[in-house]
Amino acid sequence: MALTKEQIAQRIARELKDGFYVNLGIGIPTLVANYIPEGINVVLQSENGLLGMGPFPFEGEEDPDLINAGKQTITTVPGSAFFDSAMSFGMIRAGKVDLTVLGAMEVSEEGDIANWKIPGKMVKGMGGAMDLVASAKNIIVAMMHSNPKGESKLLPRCTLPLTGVKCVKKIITDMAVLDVTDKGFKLLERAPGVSVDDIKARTSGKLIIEGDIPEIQF
Amino acid sequence: MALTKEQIAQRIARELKDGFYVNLGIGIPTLVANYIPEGINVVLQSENGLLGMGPFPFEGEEDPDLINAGKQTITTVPGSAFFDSAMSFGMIRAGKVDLTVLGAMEVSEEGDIANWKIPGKMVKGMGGAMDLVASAKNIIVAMMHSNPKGESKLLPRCTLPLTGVKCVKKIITDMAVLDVTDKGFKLLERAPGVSVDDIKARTSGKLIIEGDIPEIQF
Amino acid sequence: MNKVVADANEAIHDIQDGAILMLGGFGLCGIPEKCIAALVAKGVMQLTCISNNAGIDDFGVGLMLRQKQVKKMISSYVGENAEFERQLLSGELEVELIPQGTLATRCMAAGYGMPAVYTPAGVGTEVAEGKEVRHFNGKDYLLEYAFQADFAIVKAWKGDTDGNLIYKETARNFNPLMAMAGKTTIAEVEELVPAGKLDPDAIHTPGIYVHRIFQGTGYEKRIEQKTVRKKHP
Amino acid sequence: MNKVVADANEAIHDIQDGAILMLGGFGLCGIPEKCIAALVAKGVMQLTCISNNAGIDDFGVGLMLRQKQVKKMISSYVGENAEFERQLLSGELEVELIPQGTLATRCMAAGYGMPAVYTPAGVGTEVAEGKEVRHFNGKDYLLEYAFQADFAIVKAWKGDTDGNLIYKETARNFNPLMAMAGKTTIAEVEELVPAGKLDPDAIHTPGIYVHRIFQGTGYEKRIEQKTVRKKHP
Repeated sequence: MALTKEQIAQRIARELKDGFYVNLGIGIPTLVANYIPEGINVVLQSENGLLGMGPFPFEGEEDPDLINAGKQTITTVPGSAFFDSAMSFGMIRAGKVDLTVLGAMEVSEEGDIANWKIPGKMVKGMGGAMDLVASAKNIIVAMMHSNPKGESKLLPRCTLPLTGVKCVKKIITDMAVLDVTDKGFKLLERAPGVSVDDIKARTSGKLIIEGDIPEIQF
Repeated sequence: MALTKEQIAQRIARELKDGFYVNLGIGIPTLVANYIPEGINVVLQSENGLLGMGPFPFEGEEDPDLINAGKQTITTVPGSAFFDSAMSFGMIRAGKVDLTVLGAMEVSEEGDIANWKIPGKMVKGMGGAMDLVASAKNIIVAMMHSNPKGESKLLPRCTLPLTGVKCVKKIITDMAVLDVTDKGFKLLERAPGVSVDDIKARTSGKLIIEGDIPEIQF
Repeated sequence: MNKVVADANEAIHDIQDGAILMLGGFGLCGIPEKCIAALVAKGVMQLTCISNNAGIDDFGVGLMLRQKQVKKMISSYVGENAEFERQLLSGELEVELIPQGTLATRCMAAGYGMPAVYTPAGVGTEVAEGKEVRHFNGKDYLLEYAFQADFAIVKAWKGDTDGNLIYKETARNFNPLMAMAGKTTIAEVEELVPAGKLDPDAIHTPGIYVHRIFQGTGYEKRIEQKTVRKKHP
Repeated sequence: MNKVVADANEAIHDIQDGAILMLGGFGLCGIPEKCIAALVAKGVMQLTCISNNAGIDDFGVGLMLRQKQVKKMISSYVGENAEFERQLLSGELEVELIPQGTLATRCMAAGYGMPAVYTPAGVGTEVAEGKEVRHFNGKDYLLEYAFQADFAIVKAWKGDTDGNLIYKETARNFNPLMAMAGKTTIAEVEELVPAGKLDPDAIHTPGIYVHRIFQGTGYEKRIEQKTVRKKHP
């Protein structure tokens, strides 16, 4: 059975290491914060100018001056720091953020990503996505394996306007965990009950399958 | 009679306008702070990271964390702000400092300045001088008209290694006040009792004399 | 030297049709509410607005859009605004979308007297079209120019009569960067105090960058997306 | 994630001969006294030191110079140091003098992930020799590269266990810039507090930039030029 969004987030959370500074994008990536493993301390960066993002505030305790990059009201944790947007993207560009998790419309087998624009539709803008993907040293994409029409989002080449080139390192979808390698998408794990053939059928970019592919354990 | 260093500083102080942000170099320029005219408010910038520099502290009240660019213990005035060296030179480069006063070994008739290096002697470094002269929109040089050997410091071309090119706007020496113009040093005022001929004799760069040259009044 | 003005109307009195403005804020957080209201009241037209977002239909920069005061928006993200979308699709409004970090850095560059900066954001995408690409240490970068703005309009938490500013939490965002970048910088603050009352070590924007300052009253500070969690009983 | 180390010796334990170091401070103000003492005790040699100044004969970076630990100084001003002068004239020591603003900006560039920056400082002088000159808006600028340093060693006033730093007065100077620029950044502080005790709005260096931190004791904070005025009776 394909993973739920929560399960995708839960699986991504296993990629976190103690002491990581992490930037989580809007959508599934945001959920990762709910599954940080015991004993692992990570600091969440929000590119609008915060290190040490905490959970949503309690009802009635929202602070209009305290939001995340998705414009949601949030809180801080002890040890947090505020800074301006130039320093925020400065630390991203300088590789100080250890892991960036974001969503995508398409990823190519070379690690290109498209997630900001659909020709013919109203374009809202790239926000900080282009800065993040151009700079982050470790990018995990969290997304559904197929789009709502059932077409693969893992492609030989992206068909949509790019957000960044050769930057995605790992993809975690509802069907599988894959590394982006020089030779294509390397299948690492599969969702419980999802077969390698299912994944093959839904992956239009080059898929590398070596040996036995274990199921993701929950 | 030639001006004293204090009188040079006093004359320079008349160039200050209300609301000016001013950077004063080491030596005579520092003395300018003692002669700020009544009713004129200026804010002193120290390039090591301070706006709102005040006078020296009272004996026993020195603070090792509070120095000026000459490494002297100082104080602050109300409304002061501290910042790092990048922002300090950032505001200088961006033209936010209204006036820079500094000393020089030589100034050319085109406004080039040399004040950091004498070949054959130990070179201590340019400090912030190159940044200041390359960026400031309004630079006044405070210096003696001649060097200790009696040679003019106002030259057709500088003989010493340059600090900056075509940047000096005005020169106030012990003998005269001069503007640096497209056509050379334009004599504006002379020290009390110093004749135009005296100044001519001590100025090796092109000197422009138009009409009557008034004495500096004290 | 008197930087203090009575109110937003006085602060923006010389902003004319066709001006290039920078407006601080991220979403509706840390936006100069009072100056936006004054610009709407004044009805100044044909503005170019450099602002990370375009507000919503009935708040923020959206209020100026509704009156068609804006000729061009330079932003990183302009969603959440139906009137904006209508004007854009009808060709009434011009939009330049640029990466958020590039936007921030181009403001900072202006304030720091750097004519241009290099950033990798947008390399290999349509953002790079027509831009100079340069290779440093194994990576490509785009040359991006410092912004030139007639007025920067920012919102701070506290300010003093010398123009020193302190921002609160994530309401800082673009405000200190734009404050450095305006030919004329206008700051509206929630609390204006006499010079000397703010801790000089805690100031985010030194007064040298600020030309006019006033204390706004009755800040709405609207929340764009209220998200909360339940208190455990 | 534990950034707290016991003392300067532990903080610098893996600095090896030939390392490139950045050392914060302006003159003797805001220098990492404790780490300098530990580097002297460790006797690590052949260092490249990026530091605005070179200390005096018996304090600051001068202590390392006295032991001939420094191969190369990269500074803007190196006066007030007789041993420095002797080593320089005898050819034992290499010195690269660069404008102070360029030094600061090249540190910031590293911390902000900008490979190079443009500055007008030094155009038309010997500093420009061999450098790329570029014309922007009627003015010439030099292309200057971001520094690469193995270790940045900084001194702050207060710090917390997450590495957040606050500097005092003009002891800030180069410290926050270098803190951003080191591959490994070591911070020594006068007061170390638990995470959460510092005001998040008042932090100058966010902890993400700091890898090791410790509280120094018995700071000397020597004054280089004591200048005072008389109290009016």
